[in-house]
Amino acid sequence: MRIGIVVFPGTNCDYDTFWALKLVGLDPVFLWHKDTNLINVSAVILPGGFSYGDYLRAGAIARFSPLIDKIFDFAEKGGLVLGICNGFQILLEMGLLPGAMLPNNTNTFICKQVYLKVENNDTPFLRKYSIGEILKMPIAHKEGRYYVSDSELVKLENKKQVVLRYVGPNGEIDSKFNPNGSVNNIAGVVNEKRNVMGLMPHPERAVEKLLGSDSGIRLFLSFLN
Amino acid sequence: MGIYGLKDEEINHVRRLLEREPNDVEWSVISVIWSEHCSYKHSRKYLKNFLTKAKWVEQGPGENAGVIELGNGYKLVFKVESHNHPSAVEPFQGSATGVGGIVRDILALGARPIALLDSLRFGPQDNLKNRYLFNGVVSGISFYGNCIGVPVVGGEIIFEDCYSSNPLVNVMCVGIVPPGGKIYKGRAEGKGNLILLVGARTGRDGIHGASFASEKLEEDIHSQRPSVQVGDPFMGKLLIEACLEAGSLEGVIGIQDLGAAGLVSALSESASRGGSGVVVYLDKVPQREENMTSEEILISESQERMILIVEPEKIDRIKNVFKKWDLEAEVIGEVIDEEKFIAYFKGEKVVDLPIKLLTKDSLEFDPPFKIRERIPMPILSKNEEKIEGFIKKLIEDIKIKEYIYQQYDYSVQTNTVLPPGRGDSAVLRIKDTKMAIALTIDGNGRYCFLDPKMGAMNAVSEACRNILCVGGRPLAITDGLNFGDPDEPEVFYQFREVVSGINISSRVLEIPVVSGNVSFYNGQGDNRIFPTPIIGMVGILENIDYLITPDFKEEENLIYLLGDLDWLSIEGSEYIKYSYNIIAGNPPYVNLLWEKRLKSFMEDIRKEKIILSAHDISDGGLLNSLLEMSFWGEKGIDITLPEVEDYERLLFGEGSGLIIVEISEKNKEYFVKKVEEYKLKAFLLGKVVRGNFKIKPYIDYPLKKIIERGD
Amino acid sequence: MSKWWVKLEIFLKDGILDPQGKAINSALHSLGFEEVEEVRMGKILRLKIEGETEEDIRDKVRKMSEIFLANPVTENFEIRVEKICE
Amino acid sequence: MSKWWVKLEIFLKDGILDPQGKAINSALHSLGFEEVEEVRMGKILRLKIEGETEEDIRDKVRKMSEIFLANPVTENFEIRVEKICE
Ligand SMILES: Nc1ncnc2c1ncn2[C@@H]1O[C@H](COP(=O)(O)OP(=O)(O)O)[C@@H](O)[C@H]1O
Ligand SMILES: [Mg+2]
Repeated sequence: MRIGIVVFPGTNCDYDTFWALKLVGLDPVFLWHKDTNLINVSAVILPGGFSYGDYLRAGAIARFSPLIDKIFDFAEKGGLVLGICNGFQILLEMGLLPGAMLPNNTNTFICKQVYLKVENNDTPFLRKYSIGEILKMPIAHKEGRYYVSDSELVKLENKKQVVLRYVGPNGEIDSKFNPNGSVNNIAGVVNEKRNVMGLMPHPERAVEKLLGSDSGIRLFLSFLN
Repeated sequence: MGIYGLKDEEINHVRRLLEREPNDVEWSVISVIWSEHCSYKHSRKYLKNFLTKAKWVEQGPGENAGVIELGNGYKLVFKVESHNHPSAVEPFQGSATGVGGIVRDILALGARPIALLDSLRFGPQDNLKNRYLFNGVVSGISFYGNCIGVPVVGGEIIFEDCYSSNPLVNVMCVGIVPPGGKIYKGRAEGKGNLILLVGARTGRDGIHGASFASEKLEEDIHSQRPSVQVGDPFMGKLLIEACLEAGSLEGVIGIQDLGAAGLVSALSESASRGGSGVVVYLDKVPQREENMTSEEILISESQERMILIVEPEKIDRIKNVFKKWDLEAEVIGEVIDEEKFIAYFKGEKVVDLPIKLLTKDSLEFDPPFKIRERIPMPILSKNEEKIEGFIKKLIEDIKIKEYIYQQYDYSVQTNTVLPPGRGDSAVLRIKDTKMAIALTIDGNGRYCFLDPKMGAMNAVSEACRNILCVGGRPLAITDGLNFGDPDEPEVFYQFREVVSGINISSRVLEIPVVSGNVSFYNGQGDNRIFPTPIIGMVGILENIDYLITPDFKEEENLIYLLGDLDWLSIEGSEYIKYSYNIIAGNPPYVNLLWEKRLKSFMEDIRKEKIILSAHDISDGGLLNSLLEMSFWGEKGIDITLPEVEDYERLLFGEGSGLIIVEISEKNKEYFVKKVEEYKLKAFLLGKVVRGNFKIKPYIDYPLKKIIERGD
Repeated sequence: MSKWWVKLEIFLKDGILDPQGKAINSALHSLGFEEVEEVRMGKILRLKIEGETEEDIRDKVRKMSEIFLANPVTENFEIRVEKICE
Repeated sequence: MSKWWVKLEIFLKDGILDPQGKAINSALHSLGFEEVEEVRMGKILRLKIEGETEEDIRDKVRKMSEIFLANPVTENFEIRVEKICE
């Protein structure tokens, strides 16, 4: 299973993602944003970081990179595309996922461990988790306040596209466990076809107990058929 | 003050050396490079005394950063740098460019930056200006560090009146070179090798920034606008990747960052190190603004620029790397044999100066000093009410630190085993090995104000204990020395004493100083800052299994104090400052021989893994350390202290050489034997328990209130 | 061809929480500027741009904004063509 | 007392590097908007504020800007009093 990790200027979680994929036994390769083909990878990951410095808006400039068109086609054909943090922001800017990101309602960058609840596992990325499971992963972002309009939100929830929500240690859904003001505590969503997923927390930073959590391992293992 | 801030004797010295009158551009060049900031003219003589060598030191002071060997072929590169003056004028950009600057020092050695630590000092936060400075600085560090993907893993924060107009922002960066990786020096050598300037375009940023850092801050800061530089972390990140990639190829001879005094300093220093000269064509320097003069191009401090010395045959390949990363790279000149700095502009030779004049020939100053009177400790009136208030303050402090480090991405690069706020030092594992490193940064201006030498000894020994407490073996120091105006005799006394305190501690403990920074002119007269040496220290855990964390682990385990309760003293403590508003007396006495034995003991016993948790005693005393261990472990304690009159001393007094450790009952005998073997002493304080936080007969505090941080 | 200065104001849509504006508002109050009732914070771009007519410029900047400079999900924008030079 | 809308534009002073503006400029170029020559990015605040006269409002906002909203060392600001309501 060869997994492509896309590197934009300013990406800074590329090596971390590479390391995590290796650790769980996958075969990662880097894809350069100026490349024009996906060299037959089976899945694409847009990793975290600050592509183009997050200048103007997170993900706004990266979206125009040459490789993005290929990723768009790849996703349209059902290919698996995962966006983590900045990658999620790019997927939103690309329109592969609904909604937009706003600056955290704390007005600050936030780095800390959070708890997540698996709301739906009906997507290849989460099939190794059960619904209701509580995961622990770090977040590290300044623009992570997920936003969709009220009417979109209803649709999103009805179609069960909300897959991860910020919760308390025991699964409590409460605004006090919402680190950034995301609507409905949303931490991760999928597209209607469920082959594209974006999440703000960093699963690649949660694959070793030594670093605080290994909740993220199964997300990457889901790439294995 | 004469030409651009040079003293008359310096001006005459230049004329004598050169045997002619320098032209205007040359004067300008000389004055920036002879500024305190670049030439260390008040400090050089004293810094020479430091212990800078050890078996594991590959590069001591003199390069852009120090280098030590970690074992298994890995090398660690690190340095601390201050950005006090820029941060006072524009806190956000000042601190952001401070981060960028120190990161490029590490990068210049060919190392990948893997960690940052920030040591911060501000005035009290009940004042709007001080809050503005504090928030600006923290968000500037967050802005730059997060964007370049280098985790901020530790630091310290202290609020004190003396820093109101002069905040201190010292940032330490640590980089790593893996086995087989090349260490670069900032060297221009080999006639005909090309000087490649890469990164941002040159603008009028920070003209005379180096001189600015070497002056007192004027009242009217608006006039100092040209000294403000803006950081571009995105370009900073590209520079990191491109320089590392270029450095992995053949053909790069030397790498040098552009910092204070821009091209002048970068070029003359690398020529000096390489025993060569340079000729540069200033028209080739990519410029951001129109009509820049030769002087401006030479001394501009535009950020995000580096210089590579490259063999001519390899130049295209190296340039292509920068092109790949969308960075400009221009050959601006070449290395020559004659040890001169020559610059051409519009076909005219504008600078022709000996390298030696620019680098080694600046005058040294050894101004007079005057011993400062000690401040005797007054007699305190007992006040029961103060205790509860102080505990609340200690809990509040935990929250302030959290407010800071949560704004820093401390987990990127996935190595952070012990994150900020979780221990005496940060611990980072090294991928593909069993090893980990411990990093800490510490200073105590209050102690140094009371007794500069003893204060500095406290800073070094505390940093050492911080490394020991997480299971590390201390290896080396980088020091950031922050002082007032060196021409004030009392300040120069403080400086000499502090250097001597660092020196003696570092020698006795055998922890060499491999890099550092000096910042003078932080306030003057009554407004001057406390002498504030900051000690950055790195240590190694040869095996990550040696890791010790400070959270209490299990009920019924025993809590020992390594050291003696008698050493606790309330003089100079955080407690009397907070509760009585008094800064007086002597700082804790540092017994270096004890510290040395303690170091050997901890270095030995960590391998047996019987120390289950450890934390040293520093600000806030025994009570604070216990409180933190309870907070982190979510466990109560049952401790009994002697019943004495001066119990405030026991609870809140501070002392050096003291470490609290947790061991299990079954290892008790062994532990005690080992303690005796090392000629140390330990005092059994009590036990870890499920219930309250109890220090009999003085305190019985609900654990819940601690865990919930008084919310 | 002439040159134009364009200012592009980008604000969050009304109804979307603007925590920065709120924070500034309360800071102003604590500084004693009680008369401030509401603050919204936005981005502004100043572009120097070449083009024939004002309409032409407006169209171009509108296009840039729609596809790139503003996010249609969360932001509204307003274009002001400020002055001509040359 | 009447109510006013005030817009406060804050830009980095000319000559001070504006990395965001630069990045946006080159993104616009790669999108084909070659006619853009320069981009500077700033902040804009929209304040709803109570006061007697336009002069009064201007003075107040100028004061806020000087002591808090803008950094006089690096930034210039411009005040526009947009309209009166009520
Ligand atoms: N400015 C800061 N930036 C990052 N981490 C900080 C900062 N201030 C404090 N910390 C972290 O909080 C913890 C406790 O800090 P401190 O009280 O200064 O430690 P110590 O008492 O051991 O010197 C450490 O892990 C430290 O790294
Ligand atoms: Mg400590």
